[in-house]
Amino acid sequence: MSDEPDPRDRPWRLWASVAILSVFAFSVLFGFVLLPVIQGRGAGLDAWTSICRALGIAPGSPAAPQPTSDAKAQPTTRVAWSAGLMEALARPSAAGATLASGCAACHGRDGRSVDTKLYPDLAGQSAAAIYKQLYDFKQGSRANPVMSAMAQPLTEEQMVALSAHFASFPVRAIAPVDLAAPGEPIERLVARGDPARGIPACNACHGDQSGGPVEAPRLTHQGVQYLAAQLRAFKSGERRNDIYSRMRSVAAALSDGEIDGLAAFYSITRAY
Amino acid sequence: MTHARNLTFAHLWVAFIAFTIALVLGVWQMWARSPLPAPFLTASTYFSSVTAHGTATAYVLTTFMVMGFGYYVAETALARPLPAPRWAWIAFALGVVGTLMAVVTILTGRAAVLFTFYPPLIASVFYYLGLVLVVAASWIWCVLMLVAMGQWKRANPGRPVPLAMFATVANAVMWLWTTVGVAAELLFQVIPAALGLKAEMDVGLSRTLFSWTLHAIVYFWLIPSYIAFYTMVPQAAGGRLYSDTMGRLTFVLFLIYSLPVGLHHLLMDPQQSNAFKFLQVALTALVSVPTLLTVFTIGASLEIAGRLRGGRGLFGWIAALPWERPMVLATGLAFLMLGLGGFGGLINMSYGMNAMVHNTSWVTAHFHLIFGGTVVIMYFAIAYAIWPTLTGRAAPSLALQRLQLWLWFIGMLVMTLPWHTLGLLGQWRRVATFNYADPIIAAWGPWVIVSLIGGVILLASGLLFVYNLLEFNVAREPNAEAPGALYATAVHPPARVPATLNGFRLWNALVLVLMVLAYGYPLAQFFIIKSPEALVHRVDERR
Amino acid sequence: MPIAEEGIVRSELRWAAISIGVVSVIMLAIIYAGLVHHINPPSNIETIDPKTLHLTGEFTEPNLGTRVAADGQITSRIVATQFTFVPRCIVLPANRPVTLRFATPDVIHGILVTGTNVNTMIVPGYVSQVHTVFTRTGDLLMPCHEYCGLGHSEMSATVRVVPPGDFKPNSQGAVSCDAR
Amino acid sequence: MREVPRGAFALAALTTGLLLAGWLLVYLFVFLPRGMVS
Repeated sequence: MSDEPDPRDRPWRLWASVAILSVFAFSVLFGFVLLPVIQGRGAGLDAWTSICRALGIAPGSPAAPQPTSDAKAQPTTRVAWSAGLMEALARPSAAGATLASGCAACHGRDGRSVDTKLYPDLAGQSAAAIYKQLYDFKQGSRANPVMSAMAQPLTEEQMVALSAHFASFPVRAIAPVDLAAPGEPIERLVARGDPARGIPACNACHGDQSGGPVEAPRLTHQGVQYLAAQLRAFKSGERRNDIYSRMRSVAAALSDGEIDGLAAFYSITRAY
Repeated sequence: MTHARNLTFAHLWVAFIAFTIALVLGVWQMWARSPLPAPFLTASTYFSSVTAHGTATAYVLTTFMVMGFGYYVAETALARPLPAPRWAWIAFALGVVGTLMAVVTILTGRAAVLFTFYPPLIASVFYYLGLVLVVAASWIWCVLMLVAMGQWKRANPGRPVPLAMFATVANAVMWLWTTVGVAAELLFQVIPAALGLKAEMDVGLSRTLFSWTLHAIVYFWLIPSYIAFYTMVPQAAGGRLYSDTMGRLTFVLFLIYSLPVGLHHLLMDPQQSNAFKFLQVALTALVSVPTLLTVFTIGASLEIAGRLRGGRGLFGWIAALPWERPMVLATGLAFLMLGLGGFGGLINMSYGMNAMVHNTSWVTAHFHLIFGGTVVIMYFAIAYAIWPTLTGRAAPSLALQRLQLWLWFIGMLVMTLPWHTLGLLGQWRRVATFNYADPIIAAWGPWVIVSLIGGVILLASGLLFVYNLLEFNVAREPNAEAPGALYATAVHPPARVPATLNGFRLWNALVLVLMVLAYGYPLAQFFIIKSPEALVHRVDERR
Repeated sequence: MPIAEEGIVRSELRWAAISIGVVSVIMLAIIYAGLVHHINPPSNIETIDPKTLHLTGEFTEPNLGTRVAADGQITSRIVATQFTFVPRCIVLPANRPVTLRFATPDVIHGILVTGTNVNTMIVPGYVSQVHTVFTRTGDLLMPCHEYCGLGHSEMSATVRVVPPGDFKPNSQGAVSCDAR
Repeated sequence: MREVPRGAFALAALTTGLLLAGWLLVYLFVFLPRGMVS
């Protein structure tokens, strides 16, 4: 480039550097030192603590004491999610197939429930959803006379293998059931929820492209009675293994008619 | 005008098609969130529409406008053919393919993550690859601009680079600096997660990387409008540019101060410390200086024009200005919107005061006024000014052009003024359906309808703009002016300009120093404290 | 002969000085708010693993909502999760310093309380914290103001600010909306 | 154009003054009454 160093440039270079360094010095003086120290004095913090907090080296605000908590952990579910677990759940394995024979009596060999009124379909269900329910049955966060006993002997690796195995099956084709069409208010709840009651759209979590919570199960292809029974269990609080009472707070706001309507909607809907 | 004619034509038409789509979606969104029932409304359609509206305006309209106008300036201001036009067409193709990839993924509802991506929400990988292609296209454009300036300087040793080209290259240098942030976030975090290679992400790091890009990108959009202010408006008004040196300094100040200030988008984030937020707020305060300088310099240039046309007294020159010319009218309206939007911006940037307005409609009003208002109305004015050169025909009807500009100004004010009040009342952003049964929200209903009316006026103005461009094809009189005639001459045309104001070596060094000081620790902390990662939540595949 | 070049540069530099002066007044007002009213943005570099947030002590379900600690410090802990706040209604006294702590087990959320300066993003991996003093009483709206998925529009909670006299914690120091 | 453009200077000063006054008004009468946050 043809810009040889030109004596007339020196002032520009000088002024530019001075301007920037002075702004930086001003900000460091106030932002890093004066503001934290004076604020800290008001909150009974020594200068060093408040400067560390202002710099983000220590947690807390330089202007207020940090609250403490000695609460004991009482989780509603003990599942500990991790990247490794999610990757394992995405890989079906042979071990899962052999274990699955024990579940065929109710859930069917390929995950298609022998009686959809009582036992949920597992074929094509989200692996994370199956794993969480198995884990909760084993830990007692969710109780069921049959499933609690079935889950007890399983190790975590076995539960992962079983979940990945059933999730790998294609979803059952919908048998033509002569259920009455659920009607517009139900479809509005599914697609838009009800802001007045703070109910999010069901498909915000259960829909296909929703990006909702990791353990939210697929609801399509389940039996009408099974879905309605689970919703009522959440509403009564009999079932309480949903993390941070997500389903309990929604179910509590639903009327009985809506519970039956939503169960009917999802049982006859192929893909949503 | 050799290669640039078709290149500029192609780029600007892609930009204005994306603009029209985004405009229609924008008005539907305003209808959807108003108390009036709107069709096709579900959470999925609304947030896919917001993603499309943002992607079309922030990535497609702007990048193609900057590239198209850059090619036009490179050929007409430097008065020499564009180097390597083949690469310019390759870049154009990359950009169009990338845009189509992004649009298709959004339309199939597999990219409802909005155009600012909210990791750990992850969309289909094709949405991100589409945006990477558009950014890659813009990088090729940056190289072409640098090469064009380098060739010109070798052919004209010692002479100052024409201001329009100097500003375009300043924009290209700033864009190369700023895309480092979003490129790092996409290539190292978001795309690996979208491909399923990673099941979790460091959200604090990705937000900080995106903030690196988030402010300088708005100046990347803004600089073509400022090029018009400095080089086309004084000429259109019949005056001279008050100070060429100050023009160069303004674009250099934009390059330096728009980069190390991204944290003012994260003032309400827990993972960045007070100290570095304060440092970047102080630097943000300096970003308003080049804009205030521009207000004075362009004001002085217009005063020269006004006096030449017989304007008397302190403000008599204002009335004497040729307001019937679209470029002059657009500038007046643009500065009014810049004042209102700038007022909103001063409050957004004020450290603790940001808590009053963060993620409320106040912020939406700020960037619609400055980007949607000042920047886009100057895009219209630039299009009206260069269309005669591109089509070889004179403008058929200035009256329709002026009407379109007025409609855009009025629509923008009617839409954004209620948003300021709603923002202070607490109306939050990106909402598909408001619960108008709630007493606090019910009070907002009438204001939302008023801003919807503003949106409808903007739609009418946007469609009239496209009509005005199409009308050139049926116009009969040939275009009179030469392309070079658009650029203003300064009161004192610079014979010699200090090397620092003719190249970017010093300014790149200062930007590097500032970025290390302002973003060094804020980025390093995520590797020092080993911050925990969040599970990926995919929005593109079956549950 | 038009105005001399020095005259132009001098007027521009004078205007630059005025611009920097205006901007400095704003910076001084910001510093004043920081020094006198102790106003800061809600920074809190306190990491917490979102994937096992529900297994921790502080953010376990029974410990959420408003608590008055032994030393009298009033803290309200709220979990922001896809598409509800837990609890959905909290009680806080007016005119007394209170602390709000937020955490998210899944994606980015954010809150503002209408009519107040309480505002913070809630980022997975960090505990968000806002110290404030409520100056007005009544049921204030606390919506999630950051896009967090398709249920974002319905995600909202209530902050019930009561006069200090009506703020009566129970034996464990807890105060909740329905109980009061 | 013989002397400094006083009209542009006055217009710019006016708008900048309005901006600063507006900022101070919002700062004093909207922001501060909403309570201390840190």
